[in-house]
Amino acid sequence: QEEALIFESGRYETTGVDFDEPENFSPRLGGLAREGDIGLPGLSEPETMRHFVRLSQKNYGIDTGLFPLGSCTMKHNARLNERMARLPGFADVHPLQPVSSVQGALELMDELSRYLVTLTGMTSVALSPKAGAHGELCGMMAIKAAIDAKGEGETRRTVLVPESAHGTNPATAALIGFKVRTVPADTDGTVRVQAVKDLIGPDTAAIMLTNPNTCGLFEPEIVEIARALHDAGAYFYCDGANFNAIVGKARPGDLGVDAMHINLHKTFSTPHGGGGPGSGPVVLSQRLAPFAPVPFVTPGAEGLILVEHEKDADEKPFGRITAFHGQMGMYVRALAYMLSHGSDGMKQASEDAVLNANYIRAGLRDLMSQPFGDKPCMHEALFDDSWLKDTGVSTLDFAKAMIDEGYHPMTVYFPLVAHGAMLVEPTESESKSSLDLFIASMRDLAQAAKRGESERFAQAPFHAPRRRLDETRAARQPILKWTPPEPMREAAE
Amino acid sequence: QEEALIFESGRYETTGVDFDEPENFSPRLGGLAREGDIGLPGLSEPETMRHFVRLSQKNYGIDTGLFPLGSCTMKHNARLNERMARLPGFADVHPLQPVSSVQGALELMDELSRYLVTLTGMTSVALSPKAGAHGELCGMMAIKAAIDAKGEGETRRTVLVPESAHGTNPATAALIGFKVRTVPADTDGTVRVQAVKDLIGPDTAAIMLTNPNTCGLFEPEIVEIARALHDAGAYFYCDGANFNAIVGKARPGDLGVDAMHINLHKTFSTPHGGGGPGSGPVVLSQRLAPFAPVPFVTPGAEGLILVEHEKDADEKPFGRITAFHGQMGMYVRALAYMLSHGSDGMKQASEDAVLNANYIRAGLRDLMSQPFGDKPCMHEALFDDSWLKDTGVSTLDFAKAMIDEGYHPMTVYFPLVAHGAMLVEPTESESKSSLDLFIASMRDLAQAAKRGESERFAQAPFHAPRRRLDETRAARQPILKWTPPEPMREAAE
Amino acid sequence: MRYLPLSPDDRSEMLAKIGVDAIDDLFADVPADKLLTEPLDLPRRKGEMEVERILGRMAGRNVTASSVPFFVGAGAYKHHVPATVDHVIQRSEFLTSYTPYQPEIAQGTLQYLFEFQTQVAALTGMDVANASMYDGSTAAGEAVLMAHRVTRRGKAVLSGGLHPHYADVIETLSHMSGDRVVSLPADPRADEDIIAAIDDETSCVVVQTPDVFGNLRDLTKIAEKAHAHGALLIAAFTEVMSLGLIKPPGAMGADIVVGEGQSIGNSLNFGGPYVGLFAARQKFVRQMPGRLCGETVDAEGKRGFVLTLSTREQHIRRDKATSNICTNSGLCCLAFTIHMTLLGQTGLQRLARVNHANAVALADALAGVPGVEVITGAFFNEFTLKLPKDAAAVVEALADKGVLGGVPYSRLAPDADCDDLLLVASTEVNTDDDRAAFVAALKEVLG
Amino acid sequence: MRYLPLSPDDRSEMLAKIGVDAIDDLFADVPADKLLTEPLDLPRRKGEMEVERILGRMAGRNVTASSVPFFVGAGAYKHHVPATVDHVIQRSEFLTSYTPYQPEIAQGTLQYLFEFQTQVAALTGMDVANASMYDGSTAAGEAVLMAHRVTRRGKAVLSGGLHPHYADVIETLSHMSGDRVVSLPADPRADEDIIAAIDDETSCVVVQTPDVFGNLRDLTKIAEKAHAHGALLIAAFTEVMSLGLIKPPGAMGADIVVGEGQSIGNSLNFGGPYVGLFAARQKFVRQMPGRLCGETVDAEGKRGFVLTLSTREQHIRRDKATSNICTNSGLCCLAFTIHMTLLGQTGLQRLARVNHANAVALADALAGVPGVEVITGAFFNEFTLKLPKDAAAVVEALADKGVLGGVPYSRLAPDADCDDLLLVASTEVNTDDDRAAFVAALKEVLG
Repeated sequence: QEEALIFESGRYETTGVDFDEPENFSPRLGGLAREGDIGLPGLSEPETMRHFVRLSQKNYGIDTGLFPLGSCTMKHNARLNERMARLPGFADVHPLQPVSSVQGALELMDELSRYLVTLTGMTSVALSPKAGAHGELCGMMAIKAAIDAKGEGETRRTVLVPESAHGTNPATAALIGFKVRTVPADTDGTVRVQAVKDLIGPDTAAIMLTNPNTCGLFEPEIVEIARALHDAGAYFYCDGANFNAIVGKARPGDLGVDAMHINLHKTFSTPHGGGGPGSGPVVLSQRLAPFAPVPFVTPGAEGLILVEHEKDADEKPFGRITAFHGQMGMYVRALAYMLSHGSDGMKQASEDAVLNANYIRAGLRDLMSQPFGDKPCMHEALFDDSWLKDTGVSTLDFAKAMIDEGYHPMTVYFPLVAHGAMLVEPTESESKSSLDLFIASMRDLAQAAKRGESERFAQAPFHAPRRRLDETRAARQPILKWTPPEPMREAAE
Repeated sequence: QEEALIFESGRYETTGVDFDEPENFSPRLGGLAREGDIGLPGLSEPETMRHFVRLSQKNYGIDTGLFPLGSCTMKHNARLNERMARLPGFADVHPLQPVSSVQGALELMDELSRYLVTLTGMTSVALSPKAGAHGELCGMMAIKAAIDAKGEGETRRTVLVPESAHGTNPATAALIGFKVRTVPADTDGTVRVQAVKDLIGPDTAAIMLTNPNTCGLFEPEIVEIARALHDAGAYFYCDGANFNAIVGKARPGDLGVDAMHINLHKTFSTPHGGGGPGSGPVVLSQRLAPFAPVPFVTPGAEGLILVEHEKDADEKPFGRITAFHGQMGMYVRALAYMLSHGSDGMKQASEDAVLNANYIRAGLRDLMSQPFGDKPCMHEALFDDSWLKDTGVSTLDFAKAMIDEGYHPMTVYFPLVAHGAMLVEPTESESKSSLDLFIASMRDLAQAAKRGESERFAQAPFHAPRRRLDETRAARQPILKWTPPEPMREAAE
Repeated sequence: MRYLPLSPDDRSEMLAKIGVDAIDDLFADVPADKLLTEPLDLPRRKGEMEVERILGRMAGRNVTASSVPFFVGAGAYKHHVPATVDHVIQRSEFLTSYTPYQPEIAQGTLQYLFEFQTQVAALTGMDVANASMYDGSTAAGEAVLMAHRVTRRGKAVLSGGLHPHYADVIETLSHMSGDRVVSLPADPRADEDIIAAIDDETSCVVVQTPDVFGNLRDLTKIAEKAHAHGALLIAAFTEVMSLGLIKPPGAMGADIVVGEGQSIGNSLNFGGPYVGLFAARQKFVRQMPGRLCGETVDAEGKRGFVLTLSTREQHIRRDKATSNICTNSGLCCLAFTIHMTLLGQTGLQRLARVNHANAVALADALAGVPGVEVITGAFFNEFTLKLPKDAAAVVEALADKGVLGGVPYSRLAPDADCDDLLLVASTEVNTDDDRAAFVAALKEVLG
Repeated sequence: MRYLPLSPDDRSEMLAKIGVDAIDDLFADVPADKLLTEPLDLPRRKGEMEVERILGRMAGRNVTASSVPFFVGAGAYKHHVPATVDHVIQRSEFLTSYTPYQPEIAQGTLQYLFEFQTQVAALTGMDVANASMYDGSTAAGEAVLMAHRVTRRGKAVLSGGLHPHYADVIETLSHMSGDRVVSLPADPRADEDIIAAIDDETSCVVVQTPDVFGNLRDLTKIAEKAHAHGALLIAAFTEVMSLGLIKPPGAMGADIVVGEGQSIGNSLNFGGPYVGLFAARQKFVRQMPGRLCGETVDAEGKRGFVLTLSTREQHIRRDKATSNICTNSGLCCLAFTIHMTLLGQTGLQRLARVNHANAVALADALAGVPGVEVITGAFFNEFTLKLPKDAAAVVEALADKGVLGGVPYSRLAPDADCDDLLLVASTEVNTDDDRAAFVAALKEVLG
């Protein structure tokens, strides 16, 4: 059965919420009352429930199967964390209540900050960024503010970005007026300090480097790269999307990082929720800490204080990047994760994530090709498509065929430095038996591809709520909302 | 992918719950410590979550589609009610706390009782029965106690039960020593007062009559039947499984009922939960009220009192039928349902339930056969299999084919008075468009059956987590738990 | 009304399709003078917000177990249930499904029932378990009826350590069905001679361990005597978590084991819903009450599960059924199964040790209160205090001081002449602070 | 550790299969002196019960909106969210899924995003809406950047009625990107001459309605002037529920509409996560930031949905993207869509009237407090009081009396010289008792 859109099944006069009509009052709308239909049909509660439950059945989630989406870190989302975020003391509190009435909320933010600073070896943290890319923006703004404060704003206008970087990196740099220069990757998938030095000049503001990088490799020359930047008066922005590989194993602060965002929804397992909400706190080195934006929590005479305006700060906040104080709901979940794991559990989680990725790599390396040779990876294993040469099967076909085996595909065609990339991140949440089953399924598929069973791939998926969707058509003539059918016009044509 | 049993995927040393081992204590187990493995493997939390989520995906529920199971009343389960039942003030309260610390809980029970008594027009209610059949037991025990109190315990030993009755009725009567005599149904599917009178004698203790009956019909001579019983010194037990058809439309107390259980999980929409828990309060007439079992709530000098022992009661409780006070969690949900609907909403719900059933009946009556003629039904529409004659398709086949259309089958082969019965109860929760779609699907199937497309039926379902299951095999050599495979023994054979 | 999808227009259209003029034409069989014309004397519909306020106010009048030092047990126990459990049991496909009579689209329910049965059998040390009863007390009642069927005798002997509610349920049922019950007197120190009460008319003897006073009982000799006389031993428990630490009834000769499963996966809920566990020896399987889930194969040979041996049940056998039970505790079984899966035996044993350690610490602390005697020797997480005052009055006085300090035995059995006995339970939720608060409050109350 | 399935034996086996001796062999690229050998200075793992206690204690230190008479708004509003919403968004298939990059197994997410976009377009009266931004303020910042792209100009004019946080976000972003911002002064009585500030260098003018002081603004003339000068009108709102009752920006000439969607479906959450709404005229669609979901067909011709126009986005266009946004507010969109589906326009309009009626009643009641002036003429559910004392001090004093009485404007903009202004909101959750308590407390504080 197909699931109709609510605009097809609902009716304007239906509502699934009961309120009594207010009586005896004079509206005070100053002639700006809305008239006519809004265009929003309603459904009764039973219809609403069934509609959305049935929609959900067309989705795949971590809870329904292994979700090896490289760089995205689809790890277990503990329901304890959901429960904690829903405590009325966190969920039913307004951001502009008197601070005396939200001391527990500020305490939580303070404690989360302590954890993040300790785990990263940095000086301070700006909590308010709403997601990873927002955290990048925040970090790069802090760098820009620091450069401006040194009077170098006119000269230091270039940001170095490796070619393997997430798209958000160059987009962020460009958003606030930096020019982007691309750093080539070495043949082993990492960035050489020499390649960086070749590009450093007096115009260099910063590098944006992901570590572990998007090929799933720890940058072996990261300390030297950081030193080269610092020696040139520039800053080291680290994209922390892959921090989950090294929590408890190494601290970005020890590596020379000046700013790094942390995707709470990756490393600390706040749910991805089909695309958000995320949360992207940025940890800052001593050099950048003074420029952290408002608001932030600080100790005061009678409890914790929330500094909401630049003039109230001792330091030099570069401004404000969002209303209110950030993603409180995600802070709670992330802190629940950290408290639950503890320092021992977080370290173990990193190790298990790396172990699981290498186990998959080891299980597939004889069939599938690794672009940078057979060597250990961090938390994700990267394959390219050279092993598919002459099979007629593309990376996309292979990914779609995985759906028929009951798996969500891995990340494909990213990073760009590997041809036809397939980036597999199992996370620490998978058991050995789950990995064994996955490896066996992948091997079966890979052998089928090599045997030339191309029809199993070209048309895949066969067993999904939808067959392959026509994305070109969607983009050529975008239909971005439902519009009522026009039978009269159609009949006339 | 098949979902392994936890005994196949789990391990004895794994646990998904973290507690620290207690230190420095001397066990005081008196030599009765358990030794060796218990035989209970554990799973980590991510594995547990995925296991049960994947199991759930093999189920069908009200939230996923129309569930027309006659006599079972699969109506919408509002999540408000779930939320209310989980309020710590209800869920986190012990039944044996001092009554001074649970006045709100007693108030809720008292308020629920008031609603039930008002809706049924009866005198009092015994809340504690844990489910419908338990309520039957409670009601029949009250009748037995009343008979004993009159000194007629030795003579009044027979209970009349119509042939269309639920199996629980005769089972209940027999459980406490009554002999069961079957009352034949009339050709129109109802019970004639004369048929009852023909069986009434000095040995008659009671009748157990369902109204509306299991054919979905309101017993037209119910008042006369009640009078006949009463005139003979016997009692009228009404099976209230179908009370949902007449809430707010008619009161059992006005019809002469002496005792009736109410399935809170049917009429008042506490979730069926895959087979429970239910709740079966019994409303009692003035004649039976004194015999209600302990415990019950009653007003006292300083708030509400819980009478837990016969000696503390003013009346003559027949005893106790369960530990503690019954299904509090279900009371909360049921009262939330009643408060939400109000007297107007409950009446409307009954009317809509009846309307929906008749709409289905009207939509199918030209294709499918009604055993008692084309006349209005109450909340469920009964068909028999005479229209399938010579098609090679059985009621069971038809039901299984419905699964392939995306529907849960209706109740089949019950009531026994209709040959190859199909009992369809849509409930008031279905929209007209949902019913239209259902009718269209049923018509399509019915026409296919008549066209002789028997293979579509004989092997159905095709599109379900399992094909038809071998029930005979299950019963012949019952395998009621998992046992470890014995590869050695098998190898030896 | 938010729950009712039909609009007034829908209703008119549908009545026309049916061929009647008005809704009451469909209620024509209701005697005209019995058809209600006025709304009943109850309030009209309310929105969610209003309902939340009304019920929230009632809920707020109760003292919750989590909000105070809490030591109440006697058949229901405050344990910590992982968040995963409540999440899963609320999934639509479990919550809003029916008894799995259509197994092809109910394998989710059926597989967990099969897992549940296996877990219960392992825990109790028995051959087979059913798919649950309403609760421990009704399971005990059904066990006695089953013993009558098996032995074709009608006399049950109940230990004086059996929870009085359980004994009441058995006695009520037996009284109604015309069977006999011999109840031994309350037995706080577990020194009753139950063996002497067993004779050739005895169908069964019902013994609880840990008993209602907390005493651990060795059932071995009772089983021997019972079997020698052709009677069955029914072992009962109210705290299933004890089975993580103490010898299971199956290893001590029990023929039927019944008990309350609430402690695993289920909240206190002011007494219900709970989940009754019921296990037995293989040879009695066809005399068992309740649903049984069994393994089989489908038409393609794949493993699957179905409800089975239903010829025992009321919907087939009617007045010859082994029980009248129909609905059981499905969703509570699921909660049990999930929690037990999370625990595994490693977690269960550890949690049981935490419970036991906390109870031992509490017993030692309370034994230091002047005038208080701990009269239970071997116990799991519950024991009995002998007080110098009326226990019910002490409990009320403790409650006034913000401590819920246990259950006076007299509340369960007012006629037992045990007014000075207090049943005290301690689980993993109790902290050192809780214990200290209890000791301090008790000293004050007794001082 | 409950979250980690690997056992020590597993780990050994797996290392062997990989071909290394120890886990740290896999961390060989980490400089040896940087590899941590000691655990970090943080506590070790804790069980669920302990975590609940720690976080429960923190939560208990906050005063919840539901527990007191509550009138705080200024950009976030306390509304009643039906239980259905929170149930559905916790379903595993929604909660634990990723951005729908594999549309064949993400139609659930994609269809609700399409429904969400349609709802937002209808509410705002615009042609198209995207699949959400982080919140209203960041949506406003993105709207200004978009206006710069569309007009190829760099000067934004901000109304003095714009929420100061929104203005701060725009100003910070503009400062960093080298664009110009002209901010008009705070404008409590909505009598600013914004039209005069528009010139030929203006890329956009940003006007909020209801504005931060609660005033309803007619945007028609501003739109005319902006368009005459080749500039865009960006209309902002912080209370989406107002759109049930007041004329939508799309009907008043807005080119881009941005706002906060929290009020529909989402809790207060101390400020986040919320859901930013972003709508625009059709002709600007390829300049929009954020994800867009579009309709298409699959290989069998069945209707389906995909993310589309992704060539605008950072993962394709990199430094030429329309925005750097990646993650948005997926699950908050779902909450919004469910709540809006339950409401429908009938429910939304009624709920909006309840809000307005409560606010009118409150305004009338507070106007009767000596020394208090209601300075907002036309408003929805929020208005401004002029007090005879410092508003921040009054709010603190009210809080001491158990009333959370609104937001002092000075908290949002300390330099605006508006220390006597108090922003007061009232929604459907407020009762007569709440109002009476507020009036009484305010009288005392001012008296």
